[in-house]
Amino acid sequence: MDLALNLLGLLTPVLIIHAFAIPIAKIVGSRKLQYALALSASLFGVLSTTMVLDKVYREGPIIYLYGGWPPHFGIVYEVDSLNALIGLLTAWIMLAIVVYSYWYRHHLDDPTWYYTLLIGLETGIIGCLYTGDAFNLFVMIEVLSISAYGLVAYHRDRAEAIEAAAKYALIGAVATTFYFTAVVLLYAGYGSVNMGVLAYATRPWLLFSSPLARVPDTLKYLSLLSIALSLWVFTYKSALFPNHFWLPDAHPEAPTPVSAALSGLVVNVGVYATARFLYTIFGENSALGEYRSIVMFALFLLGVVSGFIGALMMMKQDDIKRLLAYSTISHMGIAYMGISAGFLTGNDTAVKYAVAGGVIHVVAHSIAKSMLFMASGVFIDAAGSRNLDDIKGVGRHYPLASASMILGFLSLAGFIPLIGFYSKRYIAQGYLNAGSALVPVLLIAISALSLPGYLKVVSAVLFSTGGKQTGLIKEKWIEYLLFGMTLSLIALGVVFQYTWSIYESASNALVNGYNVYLERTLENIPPDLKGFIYNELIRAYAGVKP
Amino acid sequence: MYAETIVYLIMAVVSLLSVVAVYLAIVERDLIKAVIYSALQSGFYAVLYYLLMAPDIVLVYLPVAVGLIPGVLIVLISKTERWEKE
Amino acid sequence: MAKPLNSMVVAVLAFSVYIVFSGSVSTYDLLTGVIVATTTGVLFSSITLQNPWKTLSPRRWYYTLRYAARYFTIDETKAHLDVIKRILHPKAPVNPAIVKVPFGVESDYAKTAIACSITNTPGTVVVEIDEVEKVFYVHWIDAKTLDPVKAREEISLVFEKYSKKIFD
Amino acid sequence: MRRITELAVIISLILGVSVLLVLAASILIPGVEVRQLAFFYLYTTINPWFQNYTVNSPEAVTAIVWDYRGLDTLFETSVFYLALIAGLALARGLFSETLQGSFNEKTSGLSTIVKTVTRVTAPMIIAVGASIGLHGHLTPGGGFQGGATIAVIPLVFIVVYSAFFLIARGVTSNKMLVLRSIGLLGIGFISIATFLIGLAIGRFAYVFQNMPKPGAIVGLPADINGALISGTLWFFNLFEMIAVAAGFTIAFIILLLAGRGGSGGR
Amino acid sequence: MIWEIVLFVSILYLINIVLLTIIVFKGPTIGDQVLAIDGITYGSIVLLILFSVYFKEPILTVVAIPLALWVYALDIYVSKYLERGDLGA
Amino acid sequence: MLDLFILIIRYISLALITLGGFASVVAAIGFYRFKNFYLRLHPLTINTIWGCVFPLTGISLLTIILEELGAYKWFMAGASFITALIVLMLAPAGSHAIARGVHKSRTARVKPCIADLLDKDLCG
Amino acid sequence: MDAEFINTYLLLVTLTSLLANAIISIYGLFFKPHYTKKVIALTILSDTMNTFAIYLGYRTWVNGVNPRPPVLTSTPTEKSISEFTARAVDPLPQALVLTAVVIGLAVTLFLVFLGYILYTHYKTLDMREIKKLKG
Repeated sequence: MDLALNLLGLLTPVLIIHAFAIPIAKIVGSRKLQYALALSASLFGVLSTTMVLDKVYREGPIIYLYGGWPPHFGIVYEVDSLNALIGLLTAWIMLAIVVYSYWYRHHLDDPTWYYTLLIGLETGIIGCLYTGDAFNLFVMIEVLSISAYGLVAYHRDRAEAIEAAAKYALIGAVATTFYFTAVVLLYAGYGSVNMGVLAYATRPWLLFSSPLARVPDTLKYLSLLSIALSLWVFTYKSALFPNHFWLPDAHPEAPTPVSAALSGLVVNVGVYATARFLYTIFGENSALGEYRSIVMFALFLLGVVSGFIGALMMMKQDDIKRLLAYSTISHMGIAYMGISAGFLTGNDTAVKYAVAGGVIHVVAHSIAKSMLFMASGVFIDAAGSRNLDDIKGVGRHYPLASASMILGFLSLAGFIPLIGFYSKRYIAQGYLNAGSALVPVLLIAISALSLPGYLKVVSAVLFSTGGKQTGLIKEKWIEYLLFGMTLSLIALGVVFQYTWSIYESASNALVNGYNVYLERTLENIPPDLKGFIYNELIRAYAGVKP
Repeated sequence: MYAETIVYLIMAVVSLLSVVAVYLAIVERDLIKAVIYSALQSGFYAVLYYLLMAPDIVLVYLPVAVGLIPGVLIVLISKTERWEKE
Repeated sequence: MAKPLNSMVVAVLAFSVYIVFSGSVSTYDLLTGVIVATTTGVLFSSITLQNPWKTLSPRRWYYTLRYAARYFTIDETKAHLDVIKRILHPKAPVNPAIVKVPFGVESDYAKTAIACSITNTPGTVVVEIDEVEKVFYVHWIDAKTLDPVKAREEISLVFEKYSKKIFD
Repeated sequence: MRRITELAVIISLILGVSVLLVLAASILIPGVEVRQLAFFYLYTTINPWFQNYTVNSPEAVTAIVWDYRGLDTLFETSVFYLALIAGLALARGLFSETLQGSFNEKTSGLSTIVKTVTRVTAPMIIAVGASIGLHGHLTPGGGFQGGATIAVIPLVFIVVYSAFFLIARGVTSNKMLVLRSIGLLGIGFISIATFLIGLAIGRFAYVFQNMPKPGAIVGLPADINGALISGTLWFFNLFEMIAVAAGFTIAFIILLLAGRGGSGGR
Repeated sequence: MIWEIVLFVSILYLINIVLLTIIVFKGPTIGDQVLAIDGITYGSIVLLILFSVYFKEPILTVVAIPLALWVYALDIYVSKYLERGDLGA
Repeated sequence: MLDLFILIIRYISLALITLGGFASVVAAIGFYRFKNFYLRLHPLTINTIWGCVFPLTGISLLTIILEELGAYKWFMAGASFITALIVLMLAPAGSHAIARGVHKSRTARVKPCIADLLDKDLCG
Repeated sequence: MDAEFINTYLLLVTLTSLLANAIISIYGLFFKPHYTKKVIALTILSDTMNTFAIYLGYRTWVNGVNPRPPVLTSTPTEKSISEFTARAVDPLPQALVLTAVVIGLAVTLFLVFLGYILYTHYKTLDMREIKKLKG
């Protein structure tokens, strides 16, 4: 019996069973029980993801067959070092958010629904990350989305919250519908919805052992159509320009812990899924052909644009949460700049460094941004308002929270020795390696442009007076949580040289890892069932109508 | 041979009729009527699913698209407003 | 006593529908059918029926069958042919009015049976029922008369006779 | 008139475009054969000569929904559940299920005729729905379909009588929520049941496992005394039926009672 | 002979459906539209069952009952909306 | 004897089905001949009884004698019969409900009209 | 005009109608101002996509024999199974669509709740008038 493997399989079902049980706890009438259920769910998540990460580093990608069905015939969870890393990050931050939600309980009039949706959100994120099945990804995106919509609209008395949720939900539902179409098109073209088998199917030269195996035109356009449709929902979820319009409305209007989860974790799903689709499934020399570089380059440009837009819009915000939300847009742009380096074909080192930078940026941004939202929640509570003018000087009563906030901003801006520095450094290094000096300049420009925004917050919170300062909340223990997260930022930066291998292997899993991924998939298919796959692919590439 | 042509013909006719229903549902400004048109479209899709040999989907789709969604939409309209402004 | 009997009657109804719908009498069907029927019977004992004793009378069942035989052959055919004639007639002659049709039955079931019989014959549709005055308002495609008593003779006397015997 | 012209343009466009497309019939036109994956599902859904990989259910769609791709369906159900929870969260404090003023069964709702017809047909419809649900592993249908057919009864009762008619008979949103949670917990535990059995007897078993597989020999029986139940499929269908029927009822009760009393928020 | 009659009658039902759809399109009131939708549904119930006879697939018959049920529900929704403007009362 | 019985059932059921087909077309024509909501209720009844209930009963009879359908033919007969029964009960309730709703909300006028004893204003 | 051509043509009419439905509903989603209308358009769009998926799983008739639903109605023998696999349509899109229909229902249900709350705040559901947020 392999504990980590079983935990991987049990993870999402057990989480959702917790979510099912929470309303029963309401009817039994115990608030403590609800909280205990939420906490136990998130602790289970932490335990499982940690064990899974450990196993992945020792043994390479692991695969869990739901129901014992081999990949392609059933649903599998396939975890390599990339999604293990982001999954671990998600579980830990979610634990912090659940703890923080306990502190936030004065604002939650009926916590049953809140905790149910929060656990649903965690299930959705982890499911999106771990799944090895394109259609299961659709289902998990919907689990994530519906929880997110519900949580954004949670403060029902605020008209803005409802409006933001309505806009978010309407367009989000359209986007996921298109993703469904994309999966159906993939199935029509390749006869499979399993990511590993798709990764195999889109590379005809693996199958026919000839690099020049011709891809039928219909299949190529079909792949392009399906990647275009699916990228819409991924960029929508991670708020890449021009799909960013909902984020500055939705994230600030959510309850603060949820803002932290949305800004810190949900956006990662889009980045991860984009990477999975553009590297593992449609990698270099795949059926997407020359269009892959074009798509990647377009993503790069959009990343640059949203980096600038976020940074610029940040400067003129008065609302602290809104400012942080724009910062999220900017940083997602940077992450996309790293991830989309795949258009530098033929220069693997450059791509590897840039993608590693993107991955590190996801990690750094998640921790820092969720911590910043939580800290802003502390200040907002003390001042009773989200406006920066009202928050003036509040930070002096919360030294640890203020220190955390400053360090978080420094990490976001990319100061050494915090982890945020290394992410930008590796993105820059990757592009420098490919001979492009422009990208480092752009990165520095984005960071520089975002500095005024950060300074605005820091000066308002710490270095000015005259805020409202109404109800100072006595429960200061929450500051330790914030400071703990900050320490992790510092620690990750300080020990960076020793942890580089983690990020490197995550980056490798994307750039060169498709063969490991699909080999692990194929070796789990019993020999007597392999014929089903080969026959299908031979037919697909012969252009014969099934 | 002619039997399959008749079946395909019914499929084609039903889907063309669904285009009419969809068009009317979108342009109609009386929202109650729009809901009724969308229910009609759902009925046509159900027939289409049936002819495409998907009885399971018909059984799922009919309650959802003819029963529940028009119901909740009519509740929504009765609680909000009936006319879409120009 | 009434309530368990109610449940029994409803359960028998549900069970027979279940078996007929499943179209087989295997052990599995019988077993699940009994469970479903029992649950349904308990749930609907006080909703579906008020007086279960009526269902046990063979006389009522005999009249039901006789009524059904008559209704589907004679009444329906007459009414259908009449309306079809009007539809296919070049001028489409109609003479419509909403007339009052009084009725003399008491129970809900009897009223409903009459109303459904009226509605199910083309040419007459019950638009409204006034339970205080005991009148149906019927939209009649060929209003031969506006007088309630005569209208009753024309439209519903047969139905009323039978439904009184069956349900009252 | 404008509408008619627009419609005519659209329909003629479709007819014309189809003529063009017929010359370039591509991947998107159904062919004579199915894909290999579909062939696998059809071949193994019930196959006594392929015991390593079979579901023992003649209904391929239900087999895919609850066994081959059971995880999808668990989370699909959770999406529905979470949407209801989000709806309850939005409507919290906005609705109350206590009667305000007098509620008269005679004057509320539609006419007696409709009421009586609904009363009579209700048990029949429930029997039909239960038959659809409980034969889900044999004939088209299944938990969701059966539950949705059963759910028409509370919905029609709400509309024909009144929402308070149900509440007066004890069908409140809280009770339905409990029922729904019970159904969902049933689904959740059935999904890990084989795993737990394996844990108890010290054998490896997968989550969502139904029939024994090579390397994981734990499984539920395919039939009891000759009556095919297809292992977990029957239980999934049963619990899903309960959960869906309760879920639809909750949705309608909250939506109809929203804005009708309650503390008004916060 | 049975199969020819079944196919021929199904064409008649298709004509019924097409004609009634045009009635739904023409209206003019909601009532007319709902009536026509009722007619379409009853027509398609028979059409579907006829086809399940023609295809020799008895299990396809099961779809007819939900069709009848839910169109009744639609009738009731609309009539209650017209009568009271509020479905819950 | 049995053969004769089967033959009779066969012709009865086919007659019912054919009757249904023609009745449904006539009903659809009726919708065109009658322009008023209340008049249209009557073709709908034709569509329901002769156009739906009768052919369903016919199909139910037909499937009993049809050996090609295999083991599930009883299922089909039962399902069609139950469908006919449910349509027979629900359809009049539905058309009554919609007629009453339209009349109460005064959406449509009774036209042509000799008299409207329920609401004089709606006449004509 | 041979029968093959007519059959393909009729199948393509179906496909193109679905395409048209998708286009019309996307138009309604983005250009119609009313919230309820947007929700209606969304349901139509997702239904259309579902139908498209089912359509892809269909298989055409062979020698005048119709395809059958993916449900085995006879006792499983080797002969009946091979006949079944030769005639039954693709069950996978149906299973996927079953999932997608329920998900679409869930989203619509939530959107309706949201619309009601939105109306209590703004007293209108015209999205042109609902713009407190800058976006």
